[in-house]
Amino acid sequence: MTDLVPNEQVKTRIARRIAHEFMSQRRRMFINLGVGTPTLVANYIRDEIIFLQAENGMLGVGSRATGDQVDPLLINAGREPVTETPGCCYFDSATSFGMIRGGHIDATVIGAFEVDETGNIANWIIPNGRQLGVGGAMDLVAGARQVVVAMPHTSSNGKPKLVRTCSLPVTGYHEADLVVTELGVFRFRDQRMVLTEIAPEIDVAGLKTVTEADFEVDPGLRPMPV
Amino acid sequence: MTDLVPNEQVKTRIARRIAHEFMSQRRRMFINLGVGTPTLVANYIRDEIIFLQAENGMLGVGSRATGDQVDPLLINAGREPVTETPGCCYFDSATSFGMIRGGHIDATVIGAFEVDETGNIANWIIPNGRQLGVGGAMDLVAGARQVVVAMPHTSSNGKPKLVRTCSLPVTGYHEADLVVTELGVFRFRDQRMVLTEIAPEIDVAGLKTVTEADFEVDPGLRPMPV
Amino acid sequence: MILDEKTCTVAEAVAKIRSGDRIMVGGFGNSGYPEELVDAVTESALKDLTIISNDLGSPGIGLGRFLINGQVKALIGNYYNWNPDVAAAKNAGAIAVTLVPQGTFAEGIRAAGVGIPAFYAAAGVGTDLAAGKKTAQFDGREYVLERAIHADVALVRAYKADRRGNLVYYKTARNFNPLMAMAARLTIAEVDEIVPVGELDPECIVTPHLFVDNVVLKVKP
Amino acid sequence: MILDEKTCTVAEAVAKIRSGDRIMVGGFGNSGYPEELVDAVTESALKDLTIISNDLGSPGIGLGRFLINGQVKALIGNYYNWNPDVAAAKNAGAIAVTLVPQGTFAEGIRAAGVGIPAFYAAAGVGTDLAAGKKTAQFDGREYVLERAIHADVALVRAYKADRRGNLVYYKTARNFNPLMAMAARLTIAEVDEIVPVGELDPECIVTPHLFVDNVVLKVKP
Repeated sequence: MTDLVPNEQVKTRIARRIAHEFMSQRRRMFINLGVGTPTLVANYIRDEIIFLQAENGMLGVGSRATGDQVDPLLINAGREPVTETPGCCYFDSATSFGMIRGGHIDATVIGAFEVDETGNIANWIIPNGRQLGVGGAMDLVAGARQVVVAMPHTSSNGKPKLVRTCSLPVTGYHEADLVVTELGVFRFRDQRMVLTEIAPEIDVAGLKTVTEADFEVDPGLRPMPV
Repeated sequence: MTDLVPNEQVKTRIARRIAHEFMSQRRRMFINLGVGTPTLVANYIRDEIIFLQAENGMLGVGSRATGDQVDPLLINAGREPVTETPGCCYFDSATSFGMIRGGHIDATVIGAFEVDETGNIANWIIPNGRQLGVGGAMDLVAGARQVVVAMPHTSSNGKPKLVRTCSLPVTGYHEADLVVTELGVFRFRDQRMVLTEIAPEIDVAGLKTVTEADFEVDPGLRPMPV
Repeated sequence: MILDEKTCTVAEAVAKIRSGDRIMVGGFGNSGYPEELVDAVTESALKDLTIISNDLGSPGIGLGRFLINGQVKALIGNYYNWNPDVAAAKNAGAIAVTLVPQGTFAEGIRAAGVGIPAFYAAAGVGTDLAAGKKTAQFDGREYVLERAIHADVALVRAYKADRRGNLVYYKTARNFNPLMAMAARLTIAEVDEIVPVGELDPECIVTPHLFVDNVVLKVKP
Repeated sequence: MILDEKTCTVAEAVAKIRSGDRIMVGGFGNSGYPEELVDAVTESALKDLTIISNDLGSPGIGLGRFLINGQVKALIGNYYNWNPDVAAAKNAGAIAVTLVPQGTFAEGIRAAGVGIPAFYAAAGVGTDLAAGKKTAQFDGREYVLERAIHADVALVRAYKADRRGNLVYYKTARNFNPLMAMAARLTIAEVDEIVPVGELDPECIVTPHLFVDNVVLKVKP
């Protein structure tokens, strides 16, 4: 990661910005949150018409369970214990992915290893690594109406994660709609990446030095709320 | 129909024989009964491990409802009011046909216009008639493990219903396993029709005069219980 | 906080339907269909409708009124023997009728709801109803390629809804209703009772609220 | 009258499994899987198993024990990141692993249960996981042809069963269990409680008894 934003602020800034994205739409939304930073988005949603779906079979996922609330048979897709909300319901995994595949989920928030300038996403595998799993990533990027990528702007060793062309195996082609990093907000329009908000710690020229992907700058470029 | 068996006995004889067929297997069975004579089979089943499925979404269909029992929202696939049995359950039509298509229904009992000597069944349409419907017939003959045809031996104007080749549009090819008429019981073995039981009112030569289909006679031919 | 209100009147709900729409209607025979929504459509000026339903009720009864009113352009379903008006209208060239085996019909509606564009089924292989459809062999058996059945509007009948739109059904009035609720752009549920959020058992909700756009309360007996 | 008895001991149930079988196991992570049935399999001499499950628990925990015991020939599932033993065993050539996107995995299991041999889905189009699979266009979008996922045995975890085998589940321990119950030749359900027939609400039964062959009562805490 870059040194511009303190480590402990990167995730919360990204999560807060994404929560704002949803709340500002002022409409009923059904959202699936991936493991990691995406899960943090739930902490910043203050809206009773935004409903969280967990692909392991629950609509109306509440906050993370703690202490006496913990029920080992009530978990989210990241295996974390969660709570119920009023009006929640349970269903099997085929119905759950039916919601996703059938276009009933308004947005998914996912992490990524790489996003390239045409909106391709690589987030499921690093070949020959110790990990071997796709989970619901391919179903989610193909099925959710809006695909939001939450990721630090650069990898832990400083390499850009917004790249020209994904070098890792792709999860879905041209599926990214919005990428939020600690340094900016990028929207995909007709498979072109457009910077619409920029963090106070950096300017466009500086952002280009930590971004491999070519991106356009929106004429209405605004400061990113931090 | 032939004059050999009194009209009012034809249906009950067929239904009773089919009920016996199931009960004699002495095992748990799940059975779907079509409209008309097939429905009567239920009246003769005395076995607590034979369960009736209605394709409109019920397992454990009870007897026909009468008087105060009638609930217009509790019907079988023939639109008749029915009752519940203990342990019954409800489900949607996709799950219901999932049971049928997935091979979980042991037998279906259906009526037919024609069955031919290779086991083809025609029971869904008489072209250019006043009727236009297939219902679950094609799903049932393709999906049920055993397809039992319950029909009078000849049509109301005396024409054989067991024919060389179906003249009407076919519901399913080589799907008939058992045909029970008031005059006999026929089983299909390797797409050949074999008479295994014969009614007391007739002999094999007589039966051939009212049967267009070629059939073999089982060496162990037995009298049909009436 | 924005209020979430899905309940509306029958008139408000039906006002969202357009002439020419593909409308799914739940029910089996004259049982388990959304009676007041159907009443309202039959009393409206809507026309050129494609009605997607198991059957079309009886002559002049239930869904049969759509046909008598001349509101039907096409039917997609599986069993019209209970309403001979359908064969008559088709034979006269007044309407188009597409018959689909009942199980394939149910699965096709579910497929639309869950984003499956097409699937293979054994029902009808080699018959008139498979004419023109692609086939393929799997494990030595032949199957027909069947398409998802989508709609603009689904009119469904449920038993209870909570104010958010979660639905439960009643006995065999469940039938196609939960499937159709998933398969249309706009889903309107007619219910016998509306209860507060949280009152329905989360384990027993059949249609989660994300599939439901509007809920109307049945008021006629 | 013939008595209908589906309840049996864990040992009796597991005795029906053969080495070389394809076994589906419900659950998600280390939650909602049939613990005592899995324990019994890990304590058995069964080997060359193909395990069909969402994941494989954690190293040496839950389903992870199958692998440590050397009972696994192949895995079909979607997420093994929680158990790095899987990647290690695969990279060493000790086991075969087939990854399927989770939604396609769930739908493929359901498809097996409902007699659909194959269906089209958009997940994974153009990716490594679609390599070698047929594709087709529907309404201008490309889809992958996916096959049903069958098994010899399904080991499922439910909350309550009635003596006939109707099942209900508990919260997110439902997951793949109801799907797997439909998809195997032999379905064995492990439950927390067995109740008399008629005690479960007919509207709330998730798995009808015709899908269930045996029921075992979970006795360990």
